[in-house]
Amino acid sequence: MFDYHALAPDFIVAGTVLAVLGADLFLPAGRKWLSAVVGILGLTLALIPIATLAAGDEGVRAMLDGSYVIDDFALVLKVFFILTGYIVLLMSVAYIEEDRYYQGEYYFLLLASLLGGMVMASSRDLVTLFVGLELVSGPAFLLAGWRKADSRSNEAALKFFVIGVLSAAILVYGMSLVYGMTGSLTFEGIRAASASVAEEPVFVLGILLVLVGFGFKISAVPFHFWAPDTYEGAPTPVTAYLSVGSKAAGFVGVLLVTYVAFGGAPDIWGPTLWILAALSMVVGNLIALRQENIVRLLAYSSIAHAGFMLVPFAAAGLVEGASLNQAFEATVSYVLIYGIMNLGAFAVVIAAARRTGSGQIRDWAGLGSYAPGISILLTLFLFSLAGIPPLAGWYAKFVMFLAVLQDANGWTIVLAAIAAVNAVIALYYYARVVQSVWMDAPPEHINPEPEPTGVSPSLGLAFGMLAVAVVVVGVFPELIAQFAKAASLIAGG
Amino acid sequence: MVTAALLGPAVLAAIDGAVERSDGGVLAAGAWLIVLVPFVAALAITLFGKRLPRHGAELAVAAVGFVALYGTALLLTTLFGDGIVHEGAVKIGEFGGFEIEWAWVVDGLSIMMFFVVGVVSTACFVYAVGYLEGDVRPTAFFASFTLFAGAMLMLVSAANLIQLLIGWELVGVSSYLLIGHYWEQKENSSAGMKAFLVNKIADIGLMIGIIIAGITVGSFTISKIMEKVVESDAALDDVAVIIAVLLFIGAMGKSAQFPFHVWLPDAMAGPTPVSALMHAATMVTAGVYLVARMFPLFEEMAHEALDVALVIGAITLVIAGLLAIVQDDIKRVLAYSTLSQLGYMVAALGAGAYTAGLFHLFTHAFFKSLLFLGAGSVIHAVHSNNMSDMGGLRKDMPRTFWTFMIGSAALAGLPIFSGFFSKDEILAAFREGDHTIVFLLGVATAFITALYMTRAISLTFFGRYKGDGHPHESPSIMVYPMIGLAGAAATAGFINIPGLTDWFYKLVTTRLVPAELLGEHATSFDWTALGLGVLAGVAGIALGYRLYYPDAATQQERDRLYIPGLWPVLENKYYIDDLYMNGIVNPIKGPVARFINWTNSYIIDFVVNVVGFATRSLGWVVYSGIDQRGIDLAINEAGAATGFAGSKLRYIQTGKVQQYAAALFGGAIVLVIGFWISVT
Amino acid sequence: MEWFDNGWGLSLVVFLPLVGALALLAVPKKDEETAKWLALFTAIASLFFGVVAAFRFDYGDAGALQLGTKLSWIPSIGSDYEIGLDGISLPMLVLSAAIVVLAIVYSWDHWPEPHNPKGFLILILFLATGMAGTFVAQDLVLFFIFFELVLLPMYFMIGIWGDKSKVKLPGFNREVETRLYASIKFFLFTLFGSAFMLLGFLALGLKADTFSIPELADLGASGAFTGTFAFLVFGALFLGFAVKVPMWPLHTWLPDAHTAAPTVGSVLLAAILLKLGSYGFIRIAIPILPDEAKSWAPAIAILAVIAIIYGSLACLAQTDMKRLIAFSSVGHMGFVMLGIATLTPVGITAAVIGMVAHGVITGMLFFLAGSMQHRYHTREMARLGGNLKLMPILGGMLGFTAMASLGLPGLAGFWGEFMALLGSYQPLEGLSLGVFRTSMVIGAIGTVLTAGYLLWMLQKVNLGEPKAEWDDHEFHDVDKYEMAAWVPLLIAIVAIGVFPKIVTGAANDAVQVLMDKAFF
Amino acid sequence: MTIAQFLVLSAALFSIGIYGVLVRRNAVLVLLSVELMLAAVNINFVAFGRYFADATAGGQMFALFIITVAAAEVGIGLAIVLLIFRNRASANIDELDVLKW
Repeated sequence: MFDYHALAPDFIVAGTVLAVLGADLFLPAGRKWLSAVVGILGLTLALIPIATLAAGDEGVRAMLDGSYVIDDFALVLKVFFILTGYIVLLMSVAYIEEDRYYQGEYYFLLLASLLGGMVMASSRDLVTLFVGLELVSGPAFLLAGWRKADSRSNEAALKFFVIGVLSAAILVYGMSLVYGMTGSLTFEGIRAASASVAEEPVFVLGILLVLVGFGFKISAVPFHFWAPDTYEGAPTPVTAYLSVGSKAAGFVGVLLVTYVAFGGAPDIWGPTLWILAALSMVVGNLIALRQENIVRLLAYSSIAHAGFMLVPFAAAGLVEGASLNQAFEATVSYVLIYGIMNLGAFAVVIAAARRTGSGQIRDWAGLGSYAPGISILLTLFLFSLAGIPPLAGWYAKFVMFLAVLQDANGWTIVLAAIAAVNAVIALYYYARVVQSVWMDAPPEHINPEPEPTGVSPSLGLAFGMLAVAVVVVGVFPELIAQFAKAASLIAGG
Repeated sequence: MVTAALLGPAVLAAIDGAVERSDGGVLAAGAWLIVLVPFVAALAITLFGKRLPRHGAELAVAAVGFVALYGTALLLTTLFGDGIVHEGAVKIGEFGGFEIEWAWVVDGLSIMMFFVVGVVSTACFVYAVGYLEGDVRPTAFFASFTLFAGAMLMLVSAANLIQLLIGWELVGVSSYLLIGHYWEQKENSSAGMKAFLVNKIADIGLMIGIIIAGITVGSFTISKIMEKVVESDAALDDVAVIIAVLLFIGAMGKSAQFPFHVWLPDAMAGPTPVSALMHAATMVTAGVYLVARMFPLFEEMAHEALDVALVIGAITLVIAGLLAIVQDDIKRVLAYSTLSQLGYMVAALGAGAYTAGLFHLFTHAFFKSLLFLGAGSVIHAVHSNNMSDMGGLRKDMPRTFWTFMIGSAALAGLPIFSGFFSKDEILAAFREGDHTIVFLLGVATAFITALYMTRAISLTFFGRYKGDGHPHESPSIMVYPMIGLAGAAATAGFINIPGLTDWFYKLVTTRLVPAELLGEHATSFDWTALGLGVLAGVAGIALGYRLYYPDAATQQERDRLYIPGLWPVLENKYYIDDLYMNGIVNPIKGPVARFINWTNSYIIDFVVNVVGFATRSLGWVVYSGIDQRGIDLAINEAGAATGFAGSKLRYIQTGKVQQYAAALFGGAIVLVIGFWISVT
Repeated sequence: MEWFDNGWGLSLVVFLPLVGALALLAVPKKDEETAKWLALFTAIASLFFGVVAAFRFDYGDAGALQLGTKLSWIPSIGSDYEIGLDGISLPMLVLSAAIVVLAIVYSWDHWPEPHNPKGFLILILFLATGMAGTFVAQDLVLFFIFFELVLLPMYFMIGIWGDKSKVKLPGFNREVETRLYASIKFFLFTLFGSAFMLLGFLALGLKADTFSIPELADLGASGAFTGTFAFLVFGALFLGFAVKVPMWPLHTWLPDAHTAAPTVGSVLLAAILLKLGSYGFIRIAIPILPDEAKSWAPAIAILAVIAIIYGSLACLAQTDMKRLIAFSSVGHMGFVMLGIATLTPVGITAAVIGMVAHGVITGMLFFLAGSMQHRYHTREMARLGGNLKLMPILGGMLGFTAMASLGLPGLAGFWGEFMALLGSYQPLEGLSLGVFRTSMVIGAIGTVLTAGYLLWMLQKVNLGEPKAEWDDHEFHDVDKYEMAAWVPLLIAIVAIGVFPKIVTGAANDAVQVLMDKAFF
Repeated sequence: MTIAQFLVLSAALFSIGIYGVLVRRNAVLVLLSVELMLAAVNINFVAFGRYFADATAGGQMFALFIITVAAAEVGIGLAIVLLIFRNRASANIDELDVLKW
């Protein structure tokens, strides 16, 4: 009944979680960072079965009556979560070590949250999806409050937590209504039954509540309020994880429920997501224009990006007979690329904030003159987020627009135009950071000589890899496109 | 490297080689040298002139000397051998179906111009060597001067209208350089600009005329256009009048016809050799040349345009003549005289007298350049342009005086001098064409011409010297060119004595087009015209003699012929310059330009900036107004409105987490409601 | 040379500078000599291959794409690495490679503040790749990438090395630093246009199921794109290209960008970057959407003549020399757009030669303006004067270039202007004669205004007596680096003027083929 | 008993939970309100599971999962609340405004 080969990646990560917890017991206080090494080794190990699974030609491996599935989509997303975890671990090592808190638990929580994402990628019923989602969220609440003595961090955690559980309740309430109308918990079952109940108000309400629940996870406007506060208060590596891993998990959920479970009812989620997409882009970008703190700026930018990522959904939902594959592919591409560049941005922000001792953009003035390496990378990631070719971000926007225009009608063209204008607005605030870094004079008190500590090797490795990825993907986007294409096959069902 | 890069494609794109349209012997085939040599010389002077002992003057003189010799050879061959009619071309580019060529035409008309330009230029150049002795920048001068001659030669050798336009504008730009030669003073550079811009305005006409002609005929080659004229091509016939009028507008600019005449007097700001050349052989004759070159088109298809030319020429000849009477600056007297004489030429062409107009161009070139050189010689001696600073120079500068006298006689049309023959032919042509009014104006202007020349001579050479210092005769290098030109001015008329020589007629009608299309040619004197013309001249001299000789009190000179009402108008140049400056130039340069710039800054750019700032401000509004605060308001309002749980709701206003939760939930509700509305 | 003709040659032209830029990253910042030589070497190598391409080019078949290749690039969206050269892109490619070399040569001893030659050269080389790539790209996506690639380097060039003075925004009560304002304005404006351009590209690609420009042009010629779709797509492309040209009234970024940019930045901006827009019209908008082009043509013509008159009049009101030259670009590009709007071979060939000529001439003018600013430390024309006396060679070059700029026949600028006017007398059949002939007349009046402001500028700057404030200054005339950078441009100005076939020899046939396909 | 009565009950519970989340100052009470909402969900699931006579007992199973998850969430929530209480000597969530800009 169980396909252990197929489950191997998840098992290995689960084992790693335990190993990290165990290792923490035996490691002396000064060498707690070794648990990160354990985590990294475990994650690397998990890639092996994924590779063999991908290389094998057995196609879809379904378990538990199709509730748990290993297909290309699951594999792609698992790899994505693992790599995200990998990068976040690298980013965390020096950062967490400095704080002298419980390192072992930190890695444990992080890996557990990752495992949730991996489970979600394989889930094909509501229960598994919900459990996966909670596994992602629960540890994340604690991670957000990691710096226990810092009241900002506490506050971040509490806000995140309260909104998180509230939204989870709404989500699961919606799920209960969906179950009640369709009598099925599996996506296939819901899809099959949805045709007959598509007009039922309760079913519609259920779908909407599910979307609201996920809207929180992906921090779409108007469910975004927690994000800036939490992002700002949480330790930066955690913020990076939240803005990428946690958001990606949310998108996995949205992808699965909209395209697979509610694939038969696009006229319900289409308009809803249109509104969410438009609002997220406009509000996220406009507010980001006014931010003075780099993390807050990235928080609002990530809200806006959530809007961009929702655009293909909305388009696919609004046009009769539109190809869901295309939209699915576009969103997956966007999520993957967004992950690369946003992680990169946060990694560099950690380095730059250390160098300048501040997260305020104006304190970064003249960074380019005394820390050119960090500045170049920062520029690279920010302009990639802005979608300037030939950095990876352009392809994300490109496929997003492509999906919108694929089967266009008036609504989708308006959405495309909103997205286009927002792409321009977004440039402004990214460019403002770049301007401060390169074009403004450094403040008096900055010590232009490099500090002895400098950038930690692990952090350097993290953003180095991401920088290469941003450029390579930008020039050869086919790398990402292939994954996205493979992943999109499930939408056609 | 770069040059190679830019040339490479072209070289490979293949030079098609020279095309010869008709044969004219070795001499004609090499005629492109006439154009090329001055340009090469100008370039060489620019680059190396400073290192040469005479600052490049030697190259300049050599170049125009070569042109003069070549022109003379061509002239003699044509007059005494077979008529040369030759066209050669090199293709230099293509635009759509239009092929662009460097092409040179060697026929009677262009040979006549080669000769005139060559000979007069040589005289002026040699003279300039002396005149410019000790100048601030002789190299720049000789480079521009050579370019000037080269441009004119390019213009007259042009076998197609594009090349003609190129030569035309190059003449304009080199005149700009020469007029503004002493650019340290703003008046001089302004005068250069004025010349250039007035010409440029007229060139709009020329340009559009060329465009229409080119598109209608499908080629810019003049001989092809002429073929269509000969064939009476219907398409060309439809637009011929427009083309002709537009071309004539261009001609009016270069030949300084009313109302484009304003630049010419100001052009006196340049060194005198420039004025001499500009007013005699080059530049101002270009317009006349253009009309002559395109004459069959005017004559056969656009007679209306000829009428326009006649009227314009007649107006110019009178108004300019009158202006010459009141000038104190000797060069300005001559400048207005040039205008007036150009009026004769244009009016002659307008009356259909092709040969007469060109003949006057020919003779005028010699005597007017002579007069200018003479004036220059005087100016050189007294260091002033004003006749009120001169007087009595007859004794100090005898050779200048005598040559000046010969030139004046030719200009006044005294018998046997060259102007006599050419002016008579024009007057005869007016009578021939029954243009009585124009004829009378022509006679009247002959009178005026004689009057102002007498005045100029009296004030300059007779009476008492009123300037400073002791004037001396100019050096030989300046005087010999004057003597040479005096010889030409005295005798040039003989080559076209009606019924006797007619060489000139033969020359200028040696063209690809049939001679019938080139106007009538009188074979005998029109004694009435001749008599009236001479009489008017003599009367003018007599009156001038009476009024101005011998000079006594210059300060009252103005009053001797004072005509109330007319004089202020003349002294203000009919207020035309004021009209142009205050009516057109200043408004455009001032308010209009500032307005446009204002709209750019305060309207277009303002909109752009407002959009930018508004977007940013919107960010602020959304952020602090709605995102961070609006929820408070919403809950307040909701609480107040419903009264529901007022006390409970009030204290959560500051609890941010709950606001967020409220927003989350509120958003969900809005979604649900909105969706409900849209579904039902 | 088989390898060269199979796309390798063109790829080398495009990517060598990029390789050079990456190599420069490894050069220590202090080692300026190495950086300079490395940059110069790669730029010259790129130009060398460009010239080789010009020699390998078959001029008998200039309308066909040559020396190109088509490799799979992003198969998921159906986009290929498709490059190729025809008679229209050839002159532009060589021009851009050449200007880059000259820009580096000029920079040799003229580094704007803050110094940092390494960074500056890297940006120049990035620009080189973007510019050259745009001219060889034959795939919409590839074109887009290159088109956008030039934004970043130019943004940094203006923002970092630009004018540090403050300027008060008209109508606003705030002061901003010129370079910051200009750089972001340039960036946002262009991105705004290209965002919509991208939408247009995508719509085309989706409709036709290919991004290949030649294939799209074939489809377009056969009437595949019609109706509202075509209208919207042309509108989107128009926005993208018109901002870049720039066409009135989308031009306001240009004077600011030019004024603020360092000399080399202005030169590259004027010489090449502006051409990307007009090239886009010729290469993409017109051949792919010929019917829409026809219906938009009168509007484009009207905007073009407005630009001509407006730009010229605005020039007359300028007090800043660089800003004057910048506004002159608006007018000159108006002639280019007028030529394009005629949709005739004459007009479009005129546009191509106009682009090359404007590149060479205005590039030269900005070099000169930059060098003058370097010496006088001001651009205020009221403070200049008598430049010809202080620096005869530089002043003479300025005079010469200004003459070329005003469209003096016999120099490069003439052909574009005159032939554009010629084309608009007889535009493509079916276009309103009234509109185009009026445009012709207004355009012709524009030539007078052009002459007016350039002569006026010369009078203020070059002529007259030098102002008293410069009495104690020692001015050195053109130095050897300037000479090396400028003389080729001056020669080019004369060469193109005397022998326009340098450009039209290749361009005319290509335009003819393009037009025949699109309209007949 | 019809299914509708269960649904009404659960809806009422859910609404009470929301009200509690929105107006309670004390974080512990907020937590409890969330628990109330989850309980409402559980009622739904169990009722629907029974109604469908789901062979796999999906509804009941989901309810069990939710109970477990809720327990974990409360644990996490209390941990956070404790933390804050330690730092600020207050468990009132409306006093958290450090991050307000």
